[in-house]
Amino acid sequence: MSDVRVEELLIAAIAARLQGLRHVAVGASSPIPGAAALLARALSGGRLRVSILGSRTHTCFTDGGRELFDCAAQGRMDAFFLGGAQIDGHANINLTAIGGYPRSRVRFPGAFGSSYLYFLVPNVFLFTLAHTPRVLVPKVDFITSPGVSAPNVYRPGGPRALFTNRCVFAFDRELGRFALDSVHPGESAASVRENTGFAYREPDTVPVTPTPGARELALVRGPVADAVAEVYPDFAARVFSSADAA
Amino acid sequence: MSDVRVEELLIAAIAARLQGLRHVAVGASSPIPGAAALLARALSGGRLRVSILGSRTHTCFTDGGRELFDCAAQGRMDAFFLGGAQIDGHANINLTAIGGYPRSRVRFPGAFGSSYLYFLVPNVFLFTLAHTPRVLVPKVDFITSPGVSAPNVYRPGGPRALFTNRCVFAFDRELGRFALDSVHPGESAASVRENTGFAYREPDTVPVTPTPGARELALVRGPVADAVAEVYPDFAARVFSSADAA
Amino acid sequence: MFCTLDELVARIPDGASVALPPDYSGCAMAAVRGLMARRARGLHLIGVPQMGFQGDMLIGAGCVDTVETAAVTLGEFGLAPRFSAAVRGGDVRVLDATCPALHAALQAAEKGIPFMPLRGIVGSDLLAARPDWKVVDNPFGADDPLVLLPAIQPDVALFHARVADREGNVWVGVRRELMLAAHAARDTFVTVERIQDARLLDDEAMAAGTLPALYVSGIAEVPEGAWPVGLAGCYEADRAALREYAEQAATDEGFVEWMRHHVTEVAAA
Amino acid sequence: MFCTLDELVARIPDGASVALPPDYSGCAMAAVRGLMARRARGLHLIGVPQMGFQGDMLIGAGCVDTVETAAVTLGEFGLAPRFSAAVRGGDVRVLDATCPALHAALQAAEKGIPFMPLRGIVGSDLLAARPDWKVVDNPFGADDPLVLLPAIQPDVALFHARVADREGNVWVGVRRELMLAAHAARDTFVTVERIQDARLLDDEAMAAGTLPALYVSGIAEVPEGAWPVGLAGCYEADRAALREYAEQAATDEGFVEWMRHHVTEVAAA
Repeated sequence: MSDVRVEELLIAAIAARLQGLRHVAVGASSPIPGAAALLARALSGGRLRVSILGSRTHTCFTDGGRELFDCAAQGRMDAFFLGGAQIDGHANINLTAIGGYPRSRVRFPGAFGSSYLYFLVPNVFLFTLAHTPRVLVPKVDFITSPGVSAPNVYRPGGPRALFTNRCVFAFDRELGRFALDSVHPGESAASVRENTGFAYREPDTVPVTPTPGARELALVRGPVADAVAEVYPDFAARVFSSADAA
Repeated sequence: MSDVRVEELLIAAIAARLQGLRHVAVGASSPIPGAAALLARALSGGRLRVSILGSRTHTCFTDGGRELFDCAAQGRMDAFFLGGAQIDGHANINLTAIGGYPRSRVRFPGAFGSSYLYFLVPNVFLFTLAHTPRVLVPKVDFITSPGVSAPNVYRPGGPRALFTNRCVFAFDRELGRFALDSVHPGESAASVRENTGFAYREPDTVPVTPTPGARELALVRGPVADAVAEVYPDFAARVFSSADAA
Repeated sequence: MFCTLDELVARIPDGASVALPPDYSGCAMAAVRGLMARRARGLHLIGVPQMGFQGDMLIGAGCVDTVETAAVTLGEFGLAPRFSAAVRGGDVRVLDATCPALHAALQAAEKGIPFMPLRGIVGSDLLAARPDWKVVDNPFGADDPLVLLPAIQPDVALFHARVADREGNVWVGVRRELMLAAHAARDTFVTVERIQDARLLDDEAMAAGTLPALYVSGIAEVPEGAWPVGLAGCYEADRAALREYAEQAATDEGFVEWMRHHVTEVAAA
Repeated sequence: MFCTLDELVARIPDGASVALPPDYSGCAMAAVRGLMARRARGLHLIGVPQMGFQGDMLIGAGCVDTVETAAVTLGEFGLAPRFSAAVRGGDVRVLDATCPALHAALQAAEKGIPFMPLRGIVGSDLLAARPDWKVVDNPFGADDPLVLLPAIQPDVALFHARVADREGNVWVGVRRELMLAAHAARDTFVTVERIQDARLLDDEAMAAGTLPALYVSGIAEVPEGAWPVGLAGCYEADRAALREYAEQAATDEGFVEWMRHHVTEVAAA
């Protein structure tokens, strides 16, 4: 594992969840999900369609800003990624503010499309590289986008999993809560418990997140890195140029 | 008048009603209103914007078939023209069917955009070259588009006038009925009455529709005819090429 | 994605709802003749927002159960004779609409919303004949009646365009009602004049008028696929052929003759 | 139609609602600095659907009363510091929305309808903070809650584009949120890199991405008018200038200094 960065581990872990899908969209400021989508595309032999917002090469939209959302509503988008300044145990996410609303102590940019896509896209993957009790909280200060809905609410979509720098949580939509799915090398059930503010189910034996295979790694460090560099130049420079030295 | 065709008379009479407007739209199969709009544009020194549907030169729309209608709803279209297989004294028009519905003895193409534009466009001019009691009827068989609406109905638009091959009727929106405005040379109040199936107000003295002036005629037979020929070639060939001989 | 004209036609099942554009937009006339030749049945045609020759032809050939449109017209060639005859005979169900209502209902499907409100229409007899349309009081107003149109999601959008690329992107230019129909429909089948190697989305001018392959289920290369109604910017309408149709289709026998000559014999050849 | 940058800025009155696009679309940054230099007041900014540097700058300069948006963000340069400070101080009213809600509400204005229904949102705290949004039971369903968004008709849409022609048509390419904003707004003011003689609508490829002059109230030729956020296909973002802004705007004093250097002194020069 010493020569595999956690970013590469996550890229491979997320890509594994994208296999078999037809169309994955990624926001402009999500380099790891973006790289994962491009890896999944390479692994699918090009069958997976990837839309990276803000990229000129990796987006096909021609009907303005609304098309992404209309496309999701039409059922033509299988997966999307969302982050959160806070994420709680019911998969509620807060992208709005902490410490009061509307006059807030800490203000974040805002909902973007989350309050819509979270409902419409069948497989929403939550993602954060700040796995701390301050981010993974018992209850978000502001529900920008709810993790679960009442049965009468039209909701073909919702959360599937939460990827962090420490572990992968799977989300059980029936129960409305997370279960620890795997811990990354170097982490443990205990270290995850210690750094997580919300309650979740924990199996008796917690698997370790699989290390990417040679084929995945070669793709990630080769063609995927090249493609990522176009969209996320800073990220590519930071992660891939120093991967050998890590 | 012997050298002025009724088409030219109508073109000038309609054009006079378009002065001072900003944007006039005309359907693809309305050569006389189309020519009138182009004449009004010439008379306005190019300030009047004319959209002729189906023309490549005289239309600016770039957002598909819906744009014309959205544009009208936005209040960016001041005038439009509608015909009718039947028109009644309340300015109801029938573009749908005669003799039963839905199984009809005579079926016409259908409403097109009339059931919408009649409500939204401030100045709708009705037009027919078949001024007979069979077309101008007491009551249309099918109200494709109503001439007047209840006060609570959102209706910034509606009929202003009806131009026929015999006369011009003005429409009084308050009273919900037509008044004879002028008769064309060769017609009379009596000949109009005889050929009209609906009731209308008739002034004591009925003016004659003004013959186009020299400037109007020169424009109609020159640059307007050229422009009309692009959009309505058959009409231009029939009317303008033989105008001198008429 | 890429297939022959016959394969494309075969993928439009009997009973499907099929969105079709007007004559001036982009009509897959060869594919329409393919549907007639295979004796398609029970189609529900949807005008985007009205239809011309292709609608009349399909109705005449007995392919159509329902026609939902703002008009069926042969334009300067007169009333649509097979449509008129079918209405007279009660052989086709007509869902009369008005142009912006069809655009709006397709936009509702495009946006995945159950309905779209629209101004106008109130007081038209169209409304009485459309129990699927509702009139409600505007929830943001008071005593303000407003029509709500249920979304129209066609099973199929079928049209003809100038060019597609090898990825399956299709250039429609300013004819964005074609893009709307494709966004709204479950499957979109397109015939094109030609398929080019250059990627449409790489050319920023062309990209602005390109329907992405994401929405396209099948493409067949069919040169002159819009004959006889023509394709703007490519070739004019064949006015003699259109006049011939209008004249022959005026009678039942004439239409049978026209179809034998232009559809059945061509398909058998 | 055609005017100088100063004239264009002068036509945007204090108190106007102004639709502004995101950094990646087409931002009339020079015009925004013009609004700041003239000390515009009481603006109601509308994100199409979110806004970047221009939103933060206008808020910092005290031009903004209300910001209605899906986000205010400096993207990779971090949180929008003047926006955050104004929220902290209660100096700006925020109408938080989500991207598709803004698109839909602008589409409602484009269509002249009072509202647009939209899926999603139900259960979000956004809803509690937006009494102007309604939740109704879908009239075409049963026990199916649905959000209705009132139309947003901006007084002004303001953006930057590559090219206009002498008639006032403006090419926006695939950036059709600019076209939507222009359709929805009462007045649209555009700065462009250049004005060309060739008529955009005469080129069928360019026509597909052209906003017709019908919707445009004023155009000023302003080369590099999108500096420093850049204009896709023309010039990149000036990352050093953006970083300088993000750093300086982190404090009240720093922002004042930035504004003195980049706005006030430039306007006085």
